[in-house]
Amino acid sequence: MQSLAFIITTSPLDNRTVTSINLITAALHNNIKVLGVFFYQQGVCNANKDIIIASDEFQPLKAWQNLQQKYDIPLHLCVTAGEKHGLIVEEQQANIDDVFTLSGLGELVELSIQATRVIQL
Amino acid sequence: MQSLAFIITTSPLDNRTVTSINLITAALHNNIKVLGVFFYQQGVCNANKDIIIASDEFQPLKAWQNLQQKYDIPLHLCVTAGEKHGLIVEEQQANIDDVFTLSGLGELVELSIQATRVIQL
Amino acid sequence: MQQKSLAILNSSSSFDRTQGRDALDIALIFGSYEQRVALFFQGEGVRQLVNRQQADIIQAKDYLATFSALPFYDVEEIYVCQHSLTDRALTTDFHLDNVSVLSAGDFAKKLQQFDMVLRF
Amino acid sequence: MQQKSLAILNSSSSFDRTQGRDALDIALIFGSYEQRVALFFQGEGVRQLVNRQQADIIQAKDYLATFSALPFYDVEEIYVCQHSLTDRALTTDFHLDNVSVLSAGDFAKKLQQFDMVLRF
Amino acid sequence: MSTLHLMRTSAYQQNDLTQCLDLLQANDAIVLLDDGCYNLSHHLLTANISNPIYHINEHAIARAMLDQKKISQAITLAELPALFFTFDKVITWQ
Amino acid sequence: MSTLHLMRTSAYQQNDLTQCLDLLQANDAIVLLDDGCYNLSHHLLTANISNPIYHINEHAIARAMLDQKKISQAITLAELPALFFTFDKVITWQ
Repeated sequence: MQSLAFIITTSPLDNRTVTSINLITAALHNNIKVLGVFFYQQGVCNANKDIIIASDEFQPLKAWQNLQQKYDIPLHLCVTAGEKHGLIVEEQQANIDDVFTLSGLGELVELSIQATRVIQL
Repeated sequence: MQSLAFIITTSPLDNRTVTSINLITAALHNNIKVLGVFFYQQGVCNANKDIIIASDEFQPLKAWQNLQQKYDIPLHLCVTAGEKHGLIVEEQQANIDDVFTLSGLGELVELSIQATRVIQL
Repeated sequence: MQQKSLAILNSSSSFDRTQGRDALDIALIFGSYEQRVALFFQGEGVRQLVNRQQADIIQAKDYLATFSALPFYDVEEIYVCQHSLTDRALTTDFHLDNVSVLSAGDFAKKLQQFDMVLRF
Repeated sequence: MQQKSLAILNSSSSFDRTQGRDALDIALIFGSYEQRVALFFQGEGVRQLVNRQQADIIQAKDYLATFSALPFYDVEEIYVCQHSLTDRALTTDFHLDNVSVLSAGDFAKKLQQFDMVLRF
Repeated sequence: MSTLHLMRTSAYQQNDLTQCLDLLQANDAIVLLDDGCYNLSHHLLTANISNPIYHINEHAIARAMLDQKKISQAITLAELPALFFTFDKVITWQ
Repeated sequence: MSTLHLMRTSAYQQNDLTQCLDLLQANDAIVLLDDGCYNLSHHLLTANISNPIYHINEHAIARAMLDQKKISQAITLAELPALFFTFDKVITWQ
C-alpha cells in the first residue's frame, strides 16, 4: 500500500502551514496511508499549546488535534528542535499539546524508510 | 543627546541576532544613549527562558540579561506578538524571562518619537 | 505630542509569512498616535494591493480588507512603485481607491521625505 | 534494515539562519542508521564549503568543522555544482578534501540517483 | 527517474525557481503552490519549459493570479497527493 | 536628505539589493553586514555604484569574503553606530 510521511518546518502563523494541513487531510480522504508527521526546525512551534490566535482565524493546533484524533496519525516533535525553541523543560513536554509525541531524529529515519514518499513542507 | 531605539525581529537561533546584540553593545560603549529595544514578530522568542542552547555556544538570553542589567535598558516585548508565539498565558509572562517587559505597540511609537534614530534588525 | 513621520515599506507578498499584517498593525498604531504614516509598496509588496484577492479560499485572515480603514486612522498616503508593477505584468486594478502610482524615481524621492522607514 | 538513499540539497549560506546545521544533523542521523547519504551544494549553499571561514569571529557555532567527521558516519559523497561556484566567482578551495565538482548537468543527473531529497 | 518539484516561492523574490530549473530533467514536472503561483507570469516559466507545469487552483485564485499564457494545468490541492506517486521522488522548494 | 542602507541579505539569493539600488539617492550609502557581505563580489555592486559602500570587516572575514574589486571600505561593527547619525535615516534590508 502506498504511504506518505510529512516533514513540517513552517511556523503555525504561516499560511503555508494551512496548505500542509489541507494536503495531509486530502491524502487521507484519498485513502492514502499517512505514516506520520515529523515536526522539525520552526515547525515544532505548531505544538505550542499557549499560542493565541484570534478566534475568527484558522487555528492550526486545533487542526493538528483533529488530524491526530480522527485518523490516529503520529505527530512527532523533534526533541532537539523542541529544546532549541523553548518547548521542553527538564525533558518534559512543557507547553506542548498532548497530541504530539517527543521523538528523536531517528524517528524521521524510520518514517523515511517506511514511507513510499516523504514530503518536506 | 543623540539616542537610538532598536527593533528586533530575528529569532534567537539566528546569527543575525548576535550581530544585533553586538551592535547595541557597541553603541553603549560609544556613549550613545539606547532608549530601548522593542521585540516584534519572531524577535519575541528572544525572551523565552526555556530555550536550551548547547553550553559552548552563544547564549542570546544571557546577553540580553547582561545588557539590561549593566546598562538598565528597557527590553520591551510586544504583547500581541508574544501571544501569537505562545509566550503569554492569561496575560501573565508565562515563560518570559524577568528582564523583559510586556509592552503594547504604543511603546514602539513612544520610542520612535524620542529616539534620534530607530534601527530595525 | 512630538511628530515623527513614518514610511512603511512593504516588500512582502500578501499571504505567506505574516509581514503584511505585522506592517499594517504598525501603521494603525502610529496613525492612532497621530503620527504621519504612509504605506509604500515595492517588489513583491505590490501584490498586497491587487484587486480580487480572496483570502478566505486559503483560510487566511483577510487583513487586506482593513486597508480601507486606514483613512479613519488618518493614514491617507499610499504609494506604489510603477516599476515593480510593470515587472510583474500587473495593472493599477487595486482594491483601494487612493493609491498613488509613482515612477521608480519619484517613489524613491517620496520615501526620502519621511523621518523614519520600517520595512516588512 | 531497509535502505533508502538520501540526498541533502544544501542551498543556504553558512551562518545566517540555521539551515546548514539542521541539514547536517539529518545527514549524521541517516548515516548512523546506515542509510546512503550524500550532500549536494547548490546556489548559496556552496558557501558552506569555502575554505578559511571563521565562525568564531561572529560567535557562531563552527558546525562546518563537523563536515570532516562525515566519513565516520559513512557519508562519503559530497557534490557541488560548478555553475553555482562560477556564478559567485568562487574557486574549488574547500575546507574538505573529498568534494566532487560537477557540471550543472551532471549535478542534476547525480541527484536523480537518490530515492529521496531533502532541501535546506 | 523522475522528480516532482513543489515550488512554494516566487521567482520575483528569490532564486529557488532558477535553481529548480537547473535540476529539471526530461521526465520531471513542477507544481506551483502557495506563493509559487506568482510564477505563472514569470518569464522563466512562460518561455522554453516543455515539462508539465501544474498549479493549485485555489492558491492562484486567492492571489488573483491568472494563467494568462496557458502554461500550466490547474489542479486542486486534493488532487496533489496522487501525483506524488506518479513520480519517483518529490523535492520541495521553499 | 540621506539614507544609510543596512544590507543583510545576499543578492545571489534574493532581490533586496536590487530594490535597495532602485531607491538609492545621491547622498545615500550602503553598509554590508551579515550575509550582505556576499554582495562584495556581486556585479550589482561592482559596477556603476558611485555611492559609498561599507562592509563590516568581521562579518566578511568570518565568511572568507574578500573585497577583491576594492569597492567597499571595511569598518568594524563598533564603528557602525556613529554612522547612523551622519545620515538622516536608516533602512534595513533583511
